[in-house]
Amino acid sequence: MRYSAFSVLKNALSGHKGWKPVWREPEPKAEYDVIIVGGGGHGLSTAYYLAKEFGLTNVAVIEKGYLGSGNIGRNTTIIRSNYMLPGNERFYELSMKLWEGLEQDFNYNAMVSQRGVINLYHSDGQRDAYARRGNAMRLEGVDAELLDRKALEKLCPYLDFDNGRFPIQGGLLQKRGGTARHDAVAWGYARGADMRGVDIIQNCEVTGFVIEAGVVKGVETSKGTIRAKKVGVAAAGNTTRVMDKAGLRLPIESHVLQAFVTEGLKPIINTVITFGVGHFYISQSDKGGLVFGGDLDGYNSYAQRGNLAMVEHVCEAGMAMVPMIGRARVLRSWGGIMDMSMDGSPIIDKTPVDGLYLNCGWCYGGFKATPASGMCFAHLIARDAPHPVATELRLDRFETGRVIDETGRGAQPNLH
Amino acid sequence: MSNSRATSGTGQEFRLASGGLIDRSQSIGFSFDGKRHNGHQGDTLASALLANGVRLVGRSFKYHRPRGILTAGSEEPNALVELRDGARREPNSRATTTELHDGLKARSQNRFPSLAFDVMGINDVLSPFLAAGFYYKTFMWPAAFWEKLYEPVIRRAAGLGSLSGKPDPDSYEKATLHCDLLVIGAGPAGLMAALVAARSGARVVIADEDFLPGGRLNSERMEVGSLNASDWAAKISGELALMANVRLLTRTTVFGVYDGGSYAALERVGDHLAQPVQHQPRQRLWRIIARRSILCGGAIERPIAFGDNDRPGVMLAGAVRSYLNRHAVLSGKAVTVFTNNDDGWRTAGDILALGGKVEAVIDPRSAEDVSHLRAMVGDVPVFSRSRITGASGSKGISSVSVLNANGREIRLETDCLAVSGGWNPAVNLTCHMRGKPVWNDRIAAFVPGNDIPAGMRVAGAAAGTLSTHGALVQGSEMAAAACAELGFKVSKSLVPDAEDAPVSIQPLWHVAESKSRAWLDFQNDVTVKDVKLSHQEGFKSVEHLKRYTTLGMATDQGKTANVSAIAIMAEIAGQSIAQTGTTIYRPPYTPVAIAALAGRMTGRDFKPFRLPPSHDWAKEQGAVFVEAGMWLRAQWYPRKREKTWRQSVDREVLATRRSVGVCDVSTLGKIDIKGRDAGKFLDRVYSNVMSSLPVGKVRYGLMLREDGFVMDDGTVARLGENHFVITTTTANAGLVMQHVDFCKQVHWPQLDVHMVSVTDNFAQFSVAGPNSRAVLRKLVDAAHDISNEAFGYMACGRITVCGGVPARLFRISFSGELAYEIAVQAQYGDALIRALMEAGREFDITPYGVEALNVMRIEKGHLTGAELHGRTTAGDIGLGKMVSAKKDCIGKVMAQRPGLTAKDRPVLAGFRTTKPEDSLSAGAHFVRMGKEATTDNDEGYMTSVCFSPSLGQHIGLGFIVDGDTRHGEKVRAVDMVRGRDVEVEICSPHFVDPQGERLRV
Amino acid sequence: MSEFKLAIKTGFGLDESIHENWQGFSVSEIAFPGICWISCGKQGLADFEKAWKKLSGVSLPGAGQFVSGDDGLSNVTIFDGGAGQWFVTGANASALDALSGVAAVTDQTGGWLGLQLEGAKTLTVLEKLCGIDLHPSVFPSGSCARTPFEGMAALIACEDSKDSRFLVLFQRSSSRSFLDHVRHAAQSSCALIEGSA
Amino acid sequence: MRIPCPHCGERDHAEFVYRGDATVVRPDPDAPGAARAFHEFVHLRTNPAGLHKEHWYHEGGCRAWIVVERNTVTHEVMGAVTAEAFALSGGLSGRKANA
Repeated sequence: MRYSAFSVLKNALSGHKGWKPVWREPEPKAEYDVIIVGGGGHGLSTAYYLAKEFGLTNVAVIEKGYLGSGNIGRNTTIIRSNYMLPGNERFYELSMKLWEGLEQDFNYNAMVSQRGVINLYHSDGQRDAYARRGNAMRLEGVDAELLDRKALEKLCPYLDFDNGRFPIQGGLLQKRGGTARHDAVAWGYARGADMRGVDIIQNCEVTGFVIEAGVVKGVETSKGTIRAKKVGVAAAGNTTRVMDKAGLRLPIESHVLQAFVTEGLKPIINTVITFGVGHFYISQSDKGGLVFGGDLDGYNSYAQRGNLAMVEHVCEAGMAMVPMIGRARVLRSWGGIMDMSMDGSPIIDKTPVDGLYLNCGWCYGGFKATPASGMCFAHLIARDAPHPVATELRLDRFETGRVIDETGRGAQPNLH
Repeated sequence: MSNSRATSGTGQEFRLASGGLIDRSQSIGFSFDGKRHNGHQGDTLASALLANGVRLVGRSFKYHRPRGILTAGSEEPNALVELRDGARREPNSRATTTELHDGLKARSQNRFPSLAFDVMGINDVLSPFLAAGFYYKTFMWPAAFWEKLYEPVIRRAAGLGSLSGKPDPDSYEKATLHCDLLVIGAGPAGLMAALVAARSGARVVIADEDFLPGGRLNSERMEVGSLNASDWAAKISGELALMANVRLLTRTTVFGVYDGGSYAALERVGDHLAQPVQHQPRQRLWRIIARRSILCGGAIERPIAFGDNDRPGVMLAGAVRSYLNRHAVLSGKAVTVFTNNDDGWRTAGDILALGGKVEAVIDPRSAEDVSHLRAMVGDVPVFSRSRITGASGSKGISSVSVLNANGREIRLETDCLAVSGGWNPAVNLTCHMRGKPVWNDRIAAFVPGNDIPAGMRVAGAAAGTLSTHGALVQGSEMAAAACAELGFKVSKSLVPDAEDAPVSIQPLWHVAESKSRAWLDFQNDVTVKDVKLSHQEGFKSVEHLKRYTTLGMATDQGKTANVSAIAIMAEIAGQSIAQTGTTIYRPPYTPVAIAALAGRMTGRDFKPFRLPPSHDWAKEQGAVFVEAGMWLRAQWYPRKREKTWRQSVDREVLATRRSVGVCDVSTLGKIDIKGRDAGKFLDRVYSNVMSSLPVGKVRYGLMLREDGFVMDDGTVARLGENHFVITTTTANAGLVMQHVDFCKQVHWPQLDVHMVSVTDNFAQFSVAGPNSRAVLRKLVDAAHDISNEAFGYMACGRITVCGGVPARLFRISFSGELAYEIAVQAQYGDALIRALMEAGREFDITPYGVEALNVMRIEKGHLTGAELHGRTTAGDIGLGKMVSAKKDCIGKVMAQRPGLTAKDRPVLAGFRTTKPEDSLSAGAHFVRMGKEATTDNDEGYMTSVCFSPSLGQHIGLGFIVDGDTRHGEKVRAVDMVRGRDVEVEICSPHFVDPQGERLRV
Repeated sequence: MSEFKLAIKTGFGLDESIHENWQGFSVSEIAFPGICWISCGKQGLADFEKAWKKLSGVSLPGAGQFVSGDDGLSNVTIFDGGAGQWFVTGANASALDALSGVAAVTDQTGGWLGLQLEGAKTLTVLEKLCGIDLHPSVFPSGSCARTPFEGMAALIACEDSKDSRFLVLFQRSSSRSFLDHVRHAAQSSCALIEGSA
Repeated sequence: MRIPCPHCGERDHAEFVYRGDATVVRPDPDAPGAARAFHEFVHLRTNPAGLHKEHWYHEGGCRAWIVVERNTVTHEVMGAVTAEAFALSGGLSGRKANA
């Protein structure tokens, strides 16, 4: 059913009896054209675009838990396309453009809020590095502004400009960046895919791949064997666990990233801000909670929870950046499992197994990539060729040395 | 008694004349929404408000429904207020845990213009349009309206209290405690556990969130042993407080469980005062490392959902008891009790015992099931097989509707309804490591499962043991078991007698016959209908339910709501509660201020300052300082009449190049390397050969990462056959130390190499310029010949200065001039800079800061982190030949990957302006003349720029495709974010003295 | 002979060592005539042990311990600093010349400094600075450990658990931040005795 | 999380720097196929959900690189040895932490 002001009105007056399930709960068919492993944001958006853009509707999304149970439901909801290296920037900008039209496209309000994203700089060197990045964005036609201290003070007067250990000199602003309501993104894509005939199969775990003579023929699941002409894996956080079953060793480590939300507060943080000398970023949600996070805990983990040292570290940086949040109380902390790749950038590529496609390595940037990841993965699966903006997101780039290393930390996943 | 009289009272007319754990001799004045009231020592804000007849205390999040006090603890969803004034304003503070202090100011929140009349109350009228998830289905047309109109309105309506917007004036601190046993909660189970463990000699920490230890013992009329329950609690906690091996922390909430027996607790040191005592923190974060723990956190009572069950005056039965017994406050003049379990009846019994009035007891169970309880309530009407379907009175209930056993609806006048739907063990902490609680039919609640954190045990109500005696016994047993595991001898403790009633409950989650909305999550306004709608639309998993309806996402995290909602979802879905499961419990148990988690490491104390040895001297000179990592370095030394930093820096550069300058370079990382295999080791960590370096010589070294990119650069000085000292960049000092330790310990443990950082040990100054030798000659003891012949370019050695002070001298140059670096132990650093300045006076010696240092190194084409940013190869910086073909080194193999040797990689070049008025900026990208500025035409980027006083123009370093072969070509340096587009000429990166002649004189 | 003389500054950049008294707690800067770091591989351990004993008159400490002596070298203390590593206070590198063939000795006199913390409140103060367990049952007299204080490298040693006397070694460049943290921890634990600072 | 440093005893993990998989060994640079071997050494990881042998550096303490065996799902630490001992023994002795 289509959502509209009218449908809301009509249902309000009829006791909400008219609302239909947002998605079906189908039993798996024996065979599909395409199976997507992973019913998170990327898997669902891939299915959505396969159906909508590439006309492939005989598609199943297989999810071991409830749909949207992965990182799509436990991130800090930031969207942005402020990358420096072309291999990333074009891809993330496609994502940004898709965000901008998403609600109209899938008729679901994902509350995309282009409140701006600012990266603070504290030294001349950092300013110049941001200038390089901002210029790279502008060369690509993406908006970027280098704010000096005065301009930044106007925008965010509450920052601790002077008293901090590392005075704030300015920031790199992407006005089109912002936030979106994370769960709604998963639900919107799921609903859109379901409406177009995609089977979303929840509570169904993939236990193996059916591979015959080097060609994928389907997957083994807790609900039996399901055959498919092509299989795409979008299981970031658990990529290794899934791809182990296909015998692939990957340039991926799983790491935990914690995030935090405070009690609801009246509006006070008007944008998304990232600290430049500690690990901290913050925004305020539609519900009033301050949503913030910092760095990875730093060790391999599949536990979806972190430790106290990082909680303290993040809050120290937060207080150093914006001390007025001190009396706001952290309501909840959680951890998500990040697919950390060896250069900090994602992978959307074929694998050595014919018909088996891989979408992984999203590090802590998977949420903002959701639309483009789905679009590009769908393109790759449908056309057997990479989408023009995703040509560098290759699996073999580590072996060839054509890495996309935004931070310059090298092959040390927990430092990206 | 009428509702209006109840709320207009000023003289604590709901306070009993005697009893309770309050000090009536101490009257405490406070205000709520500007109105003044009095309470007593021992009151919480909630108990004092109730004593004064204040029932309407807040508005809900979404519908702005009037709300009163529901609970007597930290699980409170309704009674949230803004406390204090100015920068100390604290939104969303629970009145139920706020200790009353003199002058306390509290304000209701989320209402406009006033609590009693809130225009946003319109949301309640509009609620049919605002059902669960409504916003996902609308506000999409026209597209532009979302951000311009809808979203701002939603944002303003949302949120609860407000922050002050000012930095917090209070201080915070952190501390660490180690113990054998951590007891979480000081109720009957906790006190007993702590006592048993303490007597065994174990080191015990016992923490309770309340200011008064005892837990429910302080809220119940019962005896423990021969004592009044609260007296027993006082006695035991008093005994514990005196034991040397016990740490009793009150006002301390253990809010998180972390790995390896680590717990986080928040102590509210000064929250019960108007402001913290001088030098005392407001709150203290405890990191508790416990070998074992016992969770004795009690249980949380849950409401029963029925029509308008959120009205002020509808309270939990246990809370009514707490206010009655502990604070001597009657929550109503005529209280009705609605309970599905035996425990709720105690409320009626206690009210009667203290002379209050009970209107009726309503119980859904059969007359037989409740027959054993009737004696407790004397002649109070009892309605068995009955339920409440609705409550009237928007700002305080005045009556309730009872559906009796015959199916008839009866109206009862009442100003307080005490509800008990049973007790949920506070399992939260058992789930912080992803443990899952299990359903227990006997008590109709979730209890801790088998996957609780390692080292933890659970006792008392938290474990589902709901009788007092049971809690005492279990506390004792768990402590004994934990202590025995740790090797402590536990002597038999006699557990005192106490109430030991079995649990009798008939689950009742919601009253289906209710006509109006039945509320589950009071704060976020989630009703039974919302749960149904969630299911209807396919949001069936508990996580979907939570996320779609926002159930349990408010400041109380659904402590009173979640289990009921899960049960209702189970009912609708036709599955068991066990199958339905719970959402994940996450830290913190109760919300914790960000400032408390940050502690002292904020503001100026965010990171320690590292100060180079000349810092005090530089300060005397009026230097401007800049942060360089942890270091604070002199940036330049302004002189009178210099108006801009450029004037100072230009002067420092020119003076150095003309005569002599001095700069503190102690911040460079320095690693001392000794051992028979030191040379061999350095060959492996540097790309070039070091083992061939003669003693007394220095060599530039390039260090690669194993992935083949440049990691760092620096100098290697050989001070002896088996003794080297290497330098690293300031920024990478720690990383390189880590790296060389890794290489030694992991890759080549068999090598005889010993490494230690000596960065802090040395004060090291660069003395640069044509007169540098002349200056040094005045300081270096005569025994040491530092002439060009004896101590040539790249020489190093141990010398003595100023009459025998040991020093090291290195003839190395970052500036491109004849230069030395001289190092003495740091305690001499201050004296050495003064001596250098004194000795150099005749040569007009000039101290220079990092800006001038940067200018000179750009003029010379030397590199820093701006160029060595982790993505450059040796080839990119023109040093491909420095990767020795003769030997292996870290990174050598991977440096040969095609991506690292590709022709299209931008390589280092110099850049100069073509017009004198132009200036350059780092971060600009290079585009061929006449080409459009697009990614496809992007040829590279500028990394470092400066105005070169030596050349009289702006120059820069950067990377550009084929930069080594395009000298003389002009390109655009496009800096769109600064609005610049400058023509530059590609040139050699060595602007000054490219042949290096000045170095060798 | 140079006309210039180089005077020494303390670890806090002053001419004299600091000493501060609090209620139940005192802080005194210890000016060591020398501090060295010693490293020795497993193979050379026996030789080093012999040479050390001969030179200093004291034996090598076990893991997590320190030993002091006054026989061979005057007022010397050797602290365990890790596998095959030791810190020595009371001697500079030239005083340890005799070890040159058997171990790597690096003078760190300029790099490290010491504070002695003493008094009944010392453990309360240290709870706020140090993350390891310093309870006398776990960290008795003669114990030492390398562990960071508020992110700064440090070595803590219990000189006398009865008197609650501890020695902390830490690095010179961040000494003022280190002292700030000690003072703050003292401030919230016990009052400053006027005029002592 | 508590890491049992073989020399210093159990310490909070914040005293340590994490590096990663300790089972990958630097290949022989002169052996045939070194390029591929180094790629695997530097980039490819088993990344197990379960027991993991990993390098930690006791930066805040004795500055030893150690090999910790830890469960990446539960974070339970099974034991630790120095990197040197690990290299010599070719594995962990199975010493239990938190005993």
